[in-house]
Amino acid sequence: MISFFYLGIILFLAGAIASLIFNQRAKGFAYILTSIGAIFLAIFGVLLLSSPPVNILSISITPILEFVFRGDTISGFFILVISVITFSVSIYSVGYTKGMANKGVLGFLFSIFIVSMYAVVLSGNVITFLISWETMSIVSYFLVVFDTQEKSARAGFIYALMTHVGMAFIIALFLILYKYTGHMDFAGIKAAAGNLPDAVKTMIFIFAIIGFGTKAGIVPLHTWLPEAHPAAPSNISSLMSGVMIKVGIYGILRIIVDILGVGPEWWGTVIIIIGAVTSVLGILYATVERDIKRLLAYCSVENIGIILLGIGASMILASNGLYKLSAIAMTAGLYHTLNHAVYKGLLFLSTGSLVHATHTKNLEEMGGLIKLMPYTAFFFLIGSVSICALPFFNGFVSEWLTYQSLLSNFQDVSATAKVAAPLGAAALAFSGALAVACFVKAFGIPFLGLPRSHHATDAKESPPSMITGMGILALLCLVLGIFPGHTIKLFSPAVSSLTGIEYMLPSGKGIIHISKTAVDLSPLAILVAMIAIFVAVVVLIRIVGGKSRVTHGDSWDCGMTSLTPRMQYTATAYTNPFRRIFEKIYFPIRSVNSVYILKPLILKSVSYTNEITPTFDKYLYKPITDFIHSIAGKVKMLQSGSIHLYLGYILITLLLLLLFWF
Amino acid sequence: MEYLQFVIIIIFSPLVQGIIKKLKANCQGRVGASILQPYYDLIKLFKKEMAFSRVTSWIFRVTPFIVFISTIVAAMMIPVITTKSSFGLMGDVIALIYILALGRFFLALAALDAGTAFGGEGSSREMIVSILVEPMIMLCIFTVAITAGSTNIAMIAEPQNFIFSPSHVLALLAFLIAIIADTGRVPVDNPDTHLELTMIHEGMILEYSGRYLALIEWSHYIKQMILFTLFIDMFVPLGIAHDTGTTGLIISSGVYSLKLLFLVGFMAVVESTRAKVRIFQIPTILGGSFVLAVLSLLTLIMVGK
Amino acid sequence: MKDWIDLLYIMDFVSIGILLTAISINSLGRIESWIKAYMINSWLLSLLIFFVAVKNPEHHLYLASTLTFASKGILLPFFLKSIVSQMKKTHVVETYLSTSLSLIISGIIIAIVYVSLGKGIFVTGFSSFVLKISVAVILIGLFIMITRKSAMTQILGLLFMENGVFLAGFSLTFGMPTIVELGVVFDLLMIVIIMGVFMIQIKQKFSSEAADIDQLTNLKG
Amino acid sequence: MIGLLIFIPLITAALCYLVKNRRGIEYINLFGAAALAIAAIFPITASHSETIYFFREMFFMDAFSSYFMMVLVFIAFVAAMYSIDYMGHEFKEGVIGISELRQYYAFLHLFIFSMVFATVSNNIAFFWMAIESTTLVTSLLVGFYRSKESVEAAWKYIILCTVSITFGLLGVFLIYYASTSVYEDTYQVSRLGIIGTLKWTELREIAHEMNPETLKLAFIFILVGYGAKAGLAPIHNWLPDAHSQAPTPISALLSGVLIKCAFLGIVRIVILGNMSLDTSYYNHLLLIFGLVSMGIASAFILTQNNFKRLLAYSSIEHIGIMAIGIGIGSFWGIYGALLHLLNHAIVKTLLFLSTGRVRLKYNTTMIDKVRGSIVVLPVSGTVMLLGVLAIAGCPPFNVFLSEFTILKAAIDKGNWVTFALFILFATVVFGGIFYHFGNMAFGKPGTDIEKGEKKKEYKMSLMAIIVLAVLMLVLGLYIPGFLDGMLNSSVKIITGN
Repeated sequence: MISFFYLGIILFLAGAIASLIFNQRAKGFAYILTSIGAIFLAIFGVLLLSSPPVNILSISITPILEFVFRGDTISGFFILVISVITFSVSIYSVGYTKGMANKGVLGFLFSIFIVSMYAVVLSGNVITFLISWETMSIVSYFLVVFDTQEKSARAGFIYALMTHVGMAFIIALFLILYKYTGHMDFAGIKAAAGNLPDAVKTMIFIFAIIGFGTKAGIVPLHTWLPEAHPAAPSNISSLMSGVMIKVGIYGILRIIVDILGVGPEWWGTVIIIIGAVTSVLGILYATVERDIKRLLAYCSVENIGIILLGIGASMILASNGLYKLSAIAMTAGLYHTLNHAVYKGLLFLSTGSLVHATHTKNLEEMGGLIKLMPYTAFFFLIGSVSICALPFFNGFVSEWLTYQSLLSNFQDVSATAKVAAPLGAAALAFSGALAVACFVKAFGIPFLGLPRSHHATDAKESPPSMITGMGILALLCLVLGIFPGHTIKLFSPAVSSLTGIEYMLPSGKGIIHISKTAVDLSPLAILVAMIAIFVAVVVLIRIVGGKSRVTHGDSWDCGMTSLTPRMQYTATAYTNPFRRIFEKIYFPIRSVNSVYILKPLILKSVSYTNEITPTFDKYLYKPITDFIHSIAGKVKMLQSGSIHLYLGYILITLLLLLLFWF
Repeated sequence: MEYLQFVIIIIFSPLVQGIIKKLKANCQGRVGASILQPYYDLIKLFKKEMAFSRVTSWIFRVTPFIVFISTIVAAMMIPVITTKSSFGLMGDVIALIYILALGRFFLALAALDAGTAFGGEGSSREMIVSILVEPMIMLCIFTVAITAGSTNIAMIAEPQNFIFSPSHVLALLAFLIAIIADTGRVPVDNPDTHLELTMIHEGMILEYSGRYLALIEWSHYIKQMILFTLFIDMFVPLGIAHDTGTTGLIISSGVYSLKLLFLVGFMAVVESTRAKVRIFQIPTILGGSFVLAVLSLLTLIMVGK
Repeated sequence: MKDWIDLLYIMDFVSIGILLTAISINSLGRIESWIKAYMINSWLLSLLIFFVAVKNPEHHLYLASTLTFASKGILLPFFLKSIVSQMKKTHVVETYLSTSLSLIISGIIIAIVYVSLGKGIFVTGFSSFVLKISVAVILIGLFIMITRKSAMTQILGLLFMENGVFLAGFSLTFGMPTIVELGVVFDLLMIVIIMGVFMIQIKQKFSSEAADIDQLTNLKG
Repeated sequence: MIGLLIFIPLITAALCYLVKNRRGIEYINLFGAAALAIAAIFPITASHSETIYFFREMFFMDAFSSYFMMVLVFIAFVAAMYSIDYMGHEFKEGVIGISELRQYYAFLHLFIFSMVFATVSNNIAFFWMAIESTTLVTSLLVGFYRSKESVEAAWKYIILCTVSITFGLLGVFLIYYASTSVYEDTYQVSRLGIIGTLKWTELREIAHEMNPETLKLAFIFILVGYGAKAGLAPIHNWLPDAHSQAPTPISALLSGVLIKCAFLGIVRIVILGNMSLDTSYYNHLLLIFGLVSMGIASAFILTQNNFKRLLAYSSIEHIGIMAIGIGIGSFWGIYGALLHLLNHAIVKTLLFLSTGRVRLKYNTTMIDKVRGSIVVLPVSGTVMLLGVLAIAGCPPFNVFLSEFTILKAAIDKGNWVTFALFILFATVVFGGIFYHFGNMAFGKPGTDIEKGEKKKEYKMSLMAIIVLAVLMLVLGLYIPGFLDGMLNSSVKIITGN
């Protein structure tokens, strides 16, 4: 079983080396290697899920520097997630990177990035975790700034800085854990973590939320996400958005749920509140985006919120001793983790092929692409339907489970938790509705209607490898949606090792049944019913209406001469009502400036700009940085350039030392 | 037998629409068309030929089917005259809402497909209404669901006793407003107009004609009736049968039609006494009822059943 | 023949004289007089070393005293004088503080030194007394470096500090091993020479006759 | 063996000054540095087990100084290697003539000589002289370009360092006095009256008998004296000026070795202190100086516009980190500090060398004049960025390892204040340094700068840079056994058991 692991990793490293060696001549076979490696590691992950924890590797160099890699069911689950996405992204990348500037470096970073993510979820002690974690961050940083432009450099800087701040908190929390447990090894820490003082536990909880939340992108630590993900090449963005932020979730699960164990109830409440806020704000910002990749990035924020809702519910239930329900909630969380990885990966890949074909990320310049790029359009549609949690695709099942776990009746739960959970469900409903709106726009504007610019008119469909990559994920969206029972069975060991009880959702014949609340869900049945009805309907129409007669004409243009693309609704126009309604959240900045030839009679041109205020940058981060800079500015006085002053420092230092230390 | 109760909805939904129209006409002192008029319209439409815009894509063609089918599947899920139905295993009330959302999603897409300004306008406004209405409906559902300890509609409708806690009253009011908004009725939308400033639903389906239009209209009727039925099941389930005994079924169908008539009357009255509001006043109305829904949930949690 | 030294407290007087010459700098206005003061200071230093040598017969101390006299008392002053004489313009020392104020501050410094070194009872008798004086001399040297503008005064301040250190060395331990003394003196000479070189460069680059180093503020931040 | 170490640089310097043609000088320089590195191997290996002496115990090498010697000779070799390209470029540009070239190499090797001398000298007074002579030599190198700024920097450098080191001499005298008092107690009175000792090895033997008060006073003077040279804030002010004005290889040596050489002097006194009664006194002083240095440096790094000065401030920060490590005083703290000494030497040298390539390309040291260097210089630019990540303490690079060790030690001691401030300052520094160098690396380069680095011309410097980069990465993931052994025995020497 471990041989699978080694085989996979070797293949990845081989891919990395290969793509470095034949830099530009590499015909993308590095990606073939990685895709095969991904298959091996997927197998490894599945095996891990069904086996007791295994020690993979441990090298002790000095007492400080020991590399310990250990796999258990939790890491197994995440390995599975990573591998699935990696597999299709690798296949996609073969076509995507064709003719790219220094793609050899890209291939190298790609492989190392994935390896480092595997390393994170497998690391068995602090130092290993930290090294792999930061390696992951650094490599992803280099991928963000890959096209050495000013803009992406800025994005990269924000990203690197924020993850480094997160890193500081992570280091702190690990060292505190070490101080109080005396262990650097996760197993040892977990064993000793039971009798930590509550204050310490709380501190670690908070640090973990901040540290890993930064990577996962919880509000208000999400600001790097919409900057960094669009800047990276699209195959990388799909990895970052699909997988890397999940590694942040892994950290939260590993530290809070696995190591600290069942905590006080308010932890869960806090997590639910964070989740609710994150999901709603994330999708609200996504809705009004015009840059399609930023839109998707904000959607990732929303989905992280939904995942946290599941986890939080599970924690509340666990701390009230309702273990079965908590297991269900955790299932919901993990399931959504998997699903989001799949459909967000798919969406970013299809967006990638969109951008690849149109050379723009601006929705306003696209349109009518469904005719030019049918496959991409179809896969993007599937992705959208899944992310909107519409029935019989995968997002639906996990969100449904999340609802169930949030609504599962809380008997002896404190008032705050009682309020928080249903309101969390309400937030979920709200963000769900918003997601529909958001993706109607995200699919409708670029793909439907008439082309809005030459970018759209001379786009063409992507090469087969890219289509294959998307197709795999699209298929997965459907399969995970229709056969939830089998999927849940697959990763239920991870759930039980997280919640500490052997409980598996009774789900046979494609039906999920929650006995506690006597509800069932069977996407399969829904699908079958739909097909049956479809046939019935077609027959019936035939009977009633006879043979269908169709004439083709132009769209109705109110009797004007002809319909031009400029008459269509733009993305901005589409979401204008949203900006109007939620202006207390967006703080939109509208400005109409007219250029006159002869004021006020003859108007030359009118231009209209409509932006939303970057609230968090403006009101949270800027003050902090300004404060630090002002202090630095004051300190800068010290080095005024006058040597007399410097000599004065020496004198004063000496006198102070003589007076106070002697 | 009990598996076919959804057919009731499918068949009678145009009738309900007809009755509402009739009542409205009477309220406004007109004679109005016959209550069977919707049927005539549908049959007529089925027979007519269709005109497609050249701009449109396959999305435009599949949408009517998806909308119609998903609506029917939703109809299969709710108990109409008896709570005993194995279609419950397809999903619960939350699933039902999401299935309806599927139809809405595709309808909004199809509206954008023709590339006209009306389509975009309609779809955008539809989305605005839906993001306000859907959570509202959800909240009302949560209220009753937490009371019943399940989101299974049958389970919600099982307890005959006609619960009348403050939370339920609030939820009931909120749900009524939600229905008004979601079925596209005054004051939120005006189903009888094609004035571009006012229309929402009509704007979306402007490009449709012939049998596709028929499918969409019909599914619109069905959806309306589903919402009525859902209302009945959630708040006034009194009299609904628990088994498939003939007597029980007869009684419950009688009761059901009475409740339905009451609701229909209510709708008619509301529509003829209210005026259509500006699009940007809708949020204030819906927002108010949204607060009602939240309050209902909070009171339930705080006060208890 | 040693006892008369202790009888007449000659060494105390000499060391006090060293301190006074150091303090006197504060009130002197012309560089030439500074150099004179330094010369006297060095002579007193060598005298003190001589007395130490007399008091307990270590031959290398005689050597040290003559060495000090030769280098600090004769060689350096003349070297400095030659540099000063090259400066055509003013030989007035420009200062940041008024004479009285700088005198007061140097008084404060001396007080601090006496207080802080008074605490430890680790150095005894005569040595402790001279240690305090020498530290005071060093700090005053630093102080005049801080408050005077021209490069020359900085060199002189440095030299006063060195004298203070030597004072400490000989008073505390009756001298270092000879090689150390030689090395230190050699270092001192090197420093002064190199500083002279740089002073000339400053005069060229900054085109200021008195080599005012308060112009050297291009590098900051 | 130690004799070789002392004489090789001297001879090299002399030869460099005598030879007249460029190639010859360069080869002599390279071979001299190489010979020094090779010659250093034997004493290092020999002294690993027990202390070795040379010339009437005047010179010595124990594990600690051999560890330092290793760093020194390595960095010296790299710098010498790099100088060939750098100075060659300046020579071709006509910035300097052949005579300056000769002076440069002569001074370079004198500089190396004085540092070697300081490292191996057993006599603390000789150590003082060596440090002083480094000041003299390097001041000439700082003023090498004879521009207004460089003269100014040289003047400040020589004044500040000499003034402060004068206090160091006083400290040395005090220690000598303390030792005499010991012999007084033990009635070792010779014909010449009371004699003390300046031999560090002997001092270590008798340290526990010395008067702790005297040692404290001595330590204060030594700390101020060598601290200024080592660049401990707030008496660091010479450092940014000198670093920014000196030729790049010299900056690398200053930052990589010299300041640590002065730090070595402080550590040796700390060792004596550890022998005597209370260690907390010394540790507190070091901790305070370290934290102040980190704080001040971070502030200056944040608002810096000249990358060489920025690197200089980062050196201040890292000296601060070493001081903290020593100040924590536990085994792992000192271990971390010593490891950090090596890591910082490697990474900082790397940074100076790679930014030196940038400086030659853009010929400016202003940050906002440099854009897109990663496009212009693919290798150096990338390595520069990696080095920045490393210096900012990111895994998987070596600096993280030592910093983590120090943090762990601080936690072990329960020293929360240090822990918190350390992390805070380190994060601020990351922000500042990464912001500036990110701007330098990316963006659109000016049109006048031609892209690509001509490999054959700069193969020497590129080789140097790449070697350092590889080391940086390897030491981040692996600590070779002999290094670990050296560190352990050095720590034992410092903790004194």
